[in-house]
Order: sequence, then structure tokens, then C-alpha cells
Amino acid sequence: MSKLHTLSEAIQKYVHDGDVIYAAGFTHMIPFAAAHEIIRQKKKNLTVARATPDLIYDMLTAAGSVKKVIFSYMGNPGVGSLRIMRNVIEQGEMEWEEYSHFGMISRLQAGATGLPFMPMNQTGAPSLEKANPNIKRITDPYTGAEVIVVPPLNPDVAIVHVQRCDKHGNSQIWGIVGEQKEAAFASRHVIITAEEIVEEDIIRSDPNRTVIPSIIVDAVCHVPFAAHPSYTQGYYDRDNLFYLAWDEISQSTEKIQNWLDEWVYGVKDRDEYWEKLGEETHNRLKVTPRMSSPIDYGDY
Amino acid sequence: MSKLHTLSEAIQKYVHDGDVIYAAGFTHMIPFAAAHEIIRQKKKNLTVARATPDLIYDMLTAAGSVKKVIFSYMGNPGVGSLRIMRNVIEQGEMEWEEYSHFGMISRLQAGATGLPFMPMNQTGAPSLEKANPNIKRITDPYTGAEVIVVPPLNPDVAIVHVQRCDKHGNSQIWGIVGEQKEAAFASRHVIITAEEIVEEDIIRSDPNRTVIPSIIVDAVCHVPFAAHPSYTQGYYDRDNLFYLAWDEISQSTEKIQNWLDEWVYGVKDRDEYWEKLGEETHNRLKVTPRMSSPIDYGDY
Amino acid sequence: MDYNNAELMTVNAARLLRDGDVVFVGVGLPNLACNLARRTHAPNLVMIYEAGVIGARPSRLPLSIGDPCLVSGATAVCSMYDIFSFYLQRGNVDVGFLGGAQIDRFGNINATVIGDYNQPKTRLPGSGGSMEIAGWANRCYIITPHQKRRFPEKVDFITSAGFLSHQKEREASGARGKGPQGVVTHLGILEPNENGEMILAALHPGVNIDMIQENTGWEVNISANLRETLPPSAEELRILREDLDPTGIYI
Amino acid sequence: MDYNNAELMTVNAARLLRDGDVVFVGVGLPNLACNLARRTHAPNLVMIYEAGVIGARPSRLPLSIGDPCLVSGATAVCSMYDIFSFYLQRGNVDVGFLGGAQIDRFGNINATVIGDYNQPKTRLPGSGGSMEIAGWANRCYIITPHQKRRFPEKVDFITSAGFLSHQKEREASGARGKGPQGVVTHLGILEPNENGEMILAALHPGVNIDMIQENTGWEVNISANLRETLPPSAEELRILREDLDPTGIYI
Repeated sequence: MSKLHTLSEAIQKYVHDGDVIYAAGFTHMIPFAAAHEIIRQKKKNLTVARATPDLIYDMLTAAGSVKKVIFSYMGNPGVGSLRIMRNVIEQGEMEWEEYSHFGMISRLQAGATGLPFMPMNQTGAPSLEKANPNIKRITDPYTGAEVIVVPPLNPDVAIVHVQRCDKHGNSQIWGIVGEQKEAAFASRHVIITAEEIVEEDIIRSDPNRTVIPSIIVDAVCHVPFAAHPSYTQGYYDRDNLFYLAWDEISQSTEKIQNWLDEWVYGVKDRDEYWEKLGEETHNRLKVTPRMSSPIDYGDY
Repeated sequence: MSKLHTLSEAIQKYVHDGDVIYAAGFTHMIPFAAAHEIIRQKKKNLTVARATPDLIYDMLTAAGSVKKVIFSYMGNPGVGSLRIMRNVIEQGEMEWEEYSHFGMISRLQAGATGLPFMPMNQTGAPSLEKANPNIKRITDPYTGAEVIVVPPLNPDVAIVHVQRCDKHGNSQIWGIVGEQKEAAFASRHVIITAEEIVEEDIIRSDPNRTVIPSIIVDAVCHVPFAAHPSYTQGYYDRDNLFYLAWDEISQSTEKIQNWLDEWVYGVKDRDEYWEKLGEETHNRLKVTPRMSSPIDYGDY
Repeated sequence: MDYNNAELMTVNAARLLRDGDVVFVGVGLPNLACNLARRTHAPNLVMIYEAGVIGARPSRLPLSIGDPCLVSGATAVCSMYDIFSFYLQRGNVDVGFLGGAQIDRFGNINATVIGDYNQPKTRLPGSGGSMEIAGWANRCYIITPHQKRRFPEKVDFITSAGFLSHQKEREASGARGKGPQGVVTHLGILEPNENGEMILAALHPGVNIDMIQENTGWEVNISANLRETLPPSAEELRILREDLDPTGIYI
Repeated sequence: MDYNNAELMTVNAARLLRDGDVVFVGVGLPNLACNLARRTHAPNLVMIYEAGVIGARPSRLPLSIGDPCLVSGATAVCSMYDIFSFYLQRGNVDVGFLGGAQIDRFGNINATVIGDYNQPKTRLPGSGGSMEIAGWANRCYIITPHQKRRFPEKVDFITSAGFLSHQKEREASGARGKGPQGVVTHLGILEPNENGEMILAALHPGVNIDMIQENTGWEVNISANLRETLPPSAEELRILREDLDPTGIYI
């Protein structure tokens, strides 16, 4: 059963106003193309969850799609502040719910494995636990010591960008694998964007590489370069210059609006966006191959 | 820092009388060579933990090395009963501690991740929980429902067979990955046996394939065919005929003793064992290649 | 058309599978039943093995649950922790197959001991994954020969939950799955009534109610809609005999 | 020999690492310090990044914690859940590096908010992984410029635990690691005394105690064994400037 959709169809079908969404990928393969499509389709009142909101949620916030954020590190990685989200929070204009990285990922792990909570050892740091009533303590029945617990996170939709998948949604990723698997299994719906849609045989040639199985996937979208300005390991580099540029753009409401007009509303889809970036950027982000040493599964 | 040892050195150094050992591998890559060396070195009073004791613990039991077994399925997979272990249990001559597969693996998961327990959802089945006081209940603080918990399992030694590793112990495995990672991280010491010791560059060409990192490994032993009569994916097939033969051998104390004399005490090491198996068996277990489709990490 | 008991049970088990089902498969007859269903009415069946293999397309008959032929050509492989948690506990498995030494009136299974647990008369292999499969798969099916000693009124040890003493008791237990939805034997099919009691739902051709009663350890209630199964078709038998188990290991 | 504050701090941080240490690294100065140590006295240092990369050998200067250059040529990559649980929570990490807007007298760090949590004056990025690094790495080091506003007597919000109000309070908290073992600034190094209070343990060349006191928000106690650090060597500076950060992004 092919699950191929255009990204526009997939967002229309699976992302609704008021949903909790999780755009996965720790620094790597952040699904920017999907976020831009969400902006173009003017989705509203979203709760956006991500360990690191990164530029992707700064953009969604700028576009007015976000009601609440659930996060563990709100910065422009390697640059500094996420100015837009920071600003709306300081102005009291956005709800937030905060964890440490492990707290956030433990919530996904619980959600993905069907558990009602995940335990975590104590870290000694008291303030966040006091600030967030979702973080609780229980007693270890074996030693009597206290353990921290967090509840499951089960988003309505996970959006995951992958290097390659088949039309059914069997997806293989490599490089930093962050929380893609956990986000996908935790969510009610899963949208995959992929650099390449490959024959099932390619996937079946290396089953240990498959991170997300077709049975939990709703839509598969072929969207090359979907992760820019983040990167896809082996396909293109991180656009560090854009991460720096965003620090500048996001300082002014006017510049933000202009940027959205030009790069999101002003393009039809990711192909047009990538074309518009131009050859110089394409060349700057190009990467030469470094192949894995193949393995033998044996023809049993 | 090279961690290369002969298997005999590694067992001498890291396995002691009275230890809790975990010989990892679900059906796949069961470290039989290490068990035979343990028998040759006449280790005693071991507690042997494995989801599926398989022939490896039946042999250790036959040789008198075992005081207690911790397990979740005690059968000769695909054949029937594990006659030797079953017999000593029915005779009241061996201690045992029993879980379901998920209970057993959850114990390892807790042990491997440093948690004081792992929660599991209820299955409705009451009898094992009543029979094993280690299986407890706690209350989910979010819903008030009850959740099953099991304590961590932290063996003294994990023994893991792998397809390839470097001399530091960075190990890559494919095919069925059972509980090798969890057993290694849960244990105080880790002994690796490997079909191939490869250059670090091979490992570094595909970091996502690495399941066990050098930092938790104590000894690396180059032992081709260490998994026979089980198998190593891509290297040789499972010796189903031997699994059937064991059902016959293990019916008589005399036959068991003869088998141990000939195939364990009577050979110096795994090389001699493999030679002794002979060409017909070698050919029967041979497998033709089926290679993975390579991937590109990019030369950043 | 001639067929044996194993063929009869396998064909009837296969027919209980729906296209698109995600099935937690065991070796032996369940594996044959799934492969038969995939080649007939359920081409989109997804087979999952507790060894951590998803979407297996075994090219030969697997002789153990961790056979290498299950891995080569599969769509995914994951760890045991993952297969039990991300797949089974999370609710991603539609169907589980179960077996055991004893099955009782409420579909509870004993695969652990005959006699006292601490001083067992007969020590059986134990749960393996069946405790979780019985608890968490949306529906479970049991394939077993129909013999009185295998069908006691009450099992000595509940390794895997059926309906315990009543449908309501299972519901209260917190187990997420619907429990055993069919026991396929060589005589017929038992299915749970609204109380969770396994009652006679179908007879295989040539079997009568007395034969069921003689081979069951409790007074079997009969469904108001008792049906007769269709005999295995020529095509079903051909696939089983020629393609799936040509050397007759299980059938 | 001339050097700047970033170079001074990086060199002194590098010297705190021991050969064979497993280090949880951040980008910026900690990354430079680790790579410097690896090229000098600690060739067997293992660098782990919270993105899930183990044994990284970056061929260029990583600009984000998830830079692709960390992955190509690493010995292992795992998920975030795994890096925090199998590595950090399990106790497989010897050293963690920490930073933050404020560090107080007992080594507690604030990286979350200035002012009230619910109505923040300044909203900072938050914990990321630092809560767990501070709690679970065997030893932690902090690299930070020495400025009064960064060193209040007590932080507004404890994002990551130092010794809380006393060494004994940390021990009672259940955190497994030993806590902050050194705060490396551009003036000197603070280390905990037996109460867990950060006291002046070392001065960099040319710095006196008054300069420390002027730039710290509490009355700094002085170690009985106050030492002076050796200035960065020519070789240390050469590696930093020529090999590790040739375009001067961090130094």
C-alpha cells in the first residue's frame, strides 16, 4: 500500500488547528519544508513540542501558528538566543512547558513504548521540578529511594525527515538519530519527508538500518533538501551562515515578515525554495561522498 | 589501548566462581566458545542469566558449573525441552528465578540505563507475579493505575559475540540484535568474542552500526565460528541438525559426558573444535553473500 | 480432498487473519498460517517475530524463532526491548498467536508447570513472550490439538491471561488487548462468549458436538450460531504442501 | 608569550582532563579544550556529544552540537535517549563541561531565567542536557569569564546542581556524580572545599586576590594551598591557533 503524498496533501490531511505536533530531529534533518508548508496553510493554535525548538519553531511562532511550546533547550544552536520565541515568552504571549533534555526525551520514550510514565534518577537540581507540576516523584519499591518521573508525550502528529524510505514508509536514517524513532512511535500520525524514495529492495538489503517501520507511517513525501537550513548527513551540509543570518533577521518584525513573504509565502514548495537559494548556496552546502563499509547479511 | 586477549585469558581474568554471567544473543550469535572455555576452566557456582538458556546453559549445567538460572524461556528452540536443566529443576537440584521475556529484558534495560527499576504495563497474568517476589507493583502517579516493575539486572560479566570489532572493543553487529547492547551496558565486565577484528577505520566508516562502544569493554577475543551450533548472520548458518542431536544426547548422562569429553575437554580451543567438525559440516553451514546497499556519510 | 489435522488447523487459523493485520508470529503452524494468509486473502499482512524482525519474507521454512532467513530481506530489525515495548506494549500489534500445554475454560494458558510451581511435577519452558502477547495484542488466537488433558476446566498456572475467571476480570486487570478470540483445534473452533467463556463456535467437516465434549475437560457451551468450517481448498493445501513446507516438517 | 582570555581558559580546562577520560563535550571552548588535551597529554580521551556521538574525531571545528563533522569518522552514534541513559545515567561519563548565565557560591548553575520563572525578566535557553550532566558525570568543570554579574551569592534558579547549600545536601539529593570540581575563569580556578563552597584554588599569572574578589558576588575564601597556574605554552597555543580554531571563531 503506497502512502505517497505531496507534502501539501499530507499537511492538509494530518495537521489540524490545535494539534500537538513534534517536528523531530536533533540538529540533524529538521523538517523545515513541512513547517513552511504548515505556515503556508495557516494552521493555528498549535502546540509545538521539540527538545530544541531551533529556527523551525521560531519561524512557526513568527508566522502566528503557535499557542504553546514544550521544550528543553530554546536557543539558536551555536549562535545564541531564539529571539522570537524568547520575546513572546518574555511578553507573556505564549504558553510553555519545560523539561531537561532527558526529561523531554523520557516523555517521548514513555509515549513511544506505551508506558504511563518514565522514571529518571535524581539530578539534585530542584527548581524545574518545582516549576513544572508534570514532573513528579515516586518511591522505588526496592530501595525506598525517590525517583523522578515524567508522563508520556503522545503528539497528534510527528514529522520526520529521513534519508531514504520506500513508498510504504519504511525509513532508514543515519548520522545523528536524536529522537526520530521515539517521536514517530509516540505520535498518533506520522508524516515522513524523504531525500529519496527508494525501491523496497534497498530497504530490505539492510533491515538493521530501518528506524521507522511502515506500520506506523501515514504519509510519505518525496522532498529533497527538506532539512535546509539544517542538514542531511551525506546529502548536504548545515547552512551555518543562515543560522547566523537568522539572528539578524529575527531582531526586527519587519525583517521577519519580509523573510516569510519571500521564502515561505513567496514560494510554492521546497523545490522552488531550493532553486531560489541559488547555485552559490548549493555549492557551499555540497558534500563529497564518504561511504560505509558494506556488510553481508547472507543469502539464507 | 588494545584489549586483545585470548579467550582463555579473558575467561581466566573476568569470570570467577560464584559470578552472575550473561551470555547474550537471542538465538543469534550465542557465545558457545566462551561457555566451552568456562567449562574447561571448571568454573563453579555460577548464576547464569539469559532470556533463553538454550543449549549453552544446558551444557554449562551438564558440566556442573551452574548454581542458579535466571530466565524467561527454557526450551530447545524449535525442538522441545532443555532436558538437562529441566531435569535438575524437577529434581530440586538447581535454583531458578523466572520472568516473561519482557520482564527479563526490562531487568536488563534497567541495569543498562542505571535505573532502579523498569515499569511494565499489566498483562493480566497473575501466576508468575505471585511466584516471584522480585516482581512488584507501584502506582502510576498520573492515573492512579497499577504498574508492574522489575529490578535491574547487573551481571558480573556479559559475554557477547559480534561480527566485527576493532581491537579497542568497538563492536558492530547486524541481524537479530536481541539484548546484546543491554547485557553489555548492564554488566560490570564485558568480554567480546568476534568473527573478525577489523581496523578502526572500518568501524568508523559506519558509526551508526556500532552497538557496543569500547569504553565498556574489558576484553576482545578473536574467535571465528564462536557461535556454533547457533549462527552468525552473514558468516554461517544455524546448525539445526545439532539442535536436534542435542535432544538425543541430553537424554543420557553417559552420552552427555562423552559429548563433553570429546567436544569440550577434548579440544584446546574453538579452532580445534571447528576443525574437528569437519568439512561436511563446514559446507552445510556455508552461506552465500547478500550485501547491504551502502550509504554515504559525507566527508565533512 | 484429503488433509491431516495440522493442515486443517493451519488453514483455519490463516482464515482468521485480515488483510493488513500486523501479526506477532511464532514458528511452526502460526508461521505457516501467516504465510498462507499472505499468499491468499491477506497480501498486506505484516509478520513480526519476537526476535525483533519486522516484515519478514522468509525464503525457507524457519526452524527457530531466530532463524537467519527471517532477517535477510526483512524490512526492519530491532532489539528485543524495542519489539516488546515500541511494538507490542504500544499497541502496534493486531494479532498474536499462542500455544501452551493447557488452555482452560476462560482461555487462560499454562506453559509453565504441571503441579506445584516450586516443586514441579513437569517443568515446561515458561512464558517467553506469551505473557505479553496474550496481554497486549489486539486479538489472540490459539492453535492446538483438541485433547482432554490439554483442556482442563482450570489451568494449574496462568502463564498468559485469557479472560481469567470472567471477561470483567480481564478488563479490570489493565491488560490492553481483547484476549483470545479463537481457539483453533483439529475438531473445531472455540470462541469467547460475552462472559469470556470459550464456547463451541464452529465444527470442522465430519465432527459432531459429542466429539468436542469428549475431548474437552469442561461442559462446553454451544454457540447459538454454531457454524461448520469449509474444508481446506485445493489451493490452500497446494500452497502449504508445495511452497511452504515441502519437506513436511510441520504438516 | 601573549594570549587572550579564551585561550587562557581553554588551556587550563584542557589540563584538568586525564588520559582515558570519557568526556561529555559541548561546542565552543569545551570542545577546544578536549581536542587540545587529546593532542597533548590525553591521547586516549573519548569525546561524547549529547547529540549521541561517541569517539568523535571532528576534522573541522564543529559550530553546533549536532554538526555532521562529528558523525563522519566517529566510533558510534546512538539516540538521545541512549546517550542520556546508557551513557550518562549509567555512570559511563567521567567528565562533563557546563556553562550558564550564573554560577553561585556552591557551584549551582542558572541557565533558565533571570527574575521570576513565570514572568521572566530574561528568558535564557534552559537546561538542555546540563541538568543531567551536572547530576551524573563523575566530575564537572565550568568554563566562564569571571564577572560579578555571573557570580552571584545565590542563583535565581538552579538549572543544574552544584552542591546546593552544602556538600551534604548534594549527597542527600541522590545525584550520583561528585559535582563541580573546578570553575575555570580568565582570572583563576575555583574549587570546592569540604563543604562544597567554591573557593579560590589557583590564580593565573599576573592576577591577584583583590581582582578575584572584585569580580565575584560573594566573599571568596582562599585555599590554604593557593597555587599559580603555568601560562599557556607555545605548543598549546600553536595547536589551538593553527590546528583547532584557525579562523579564530572561539579564540
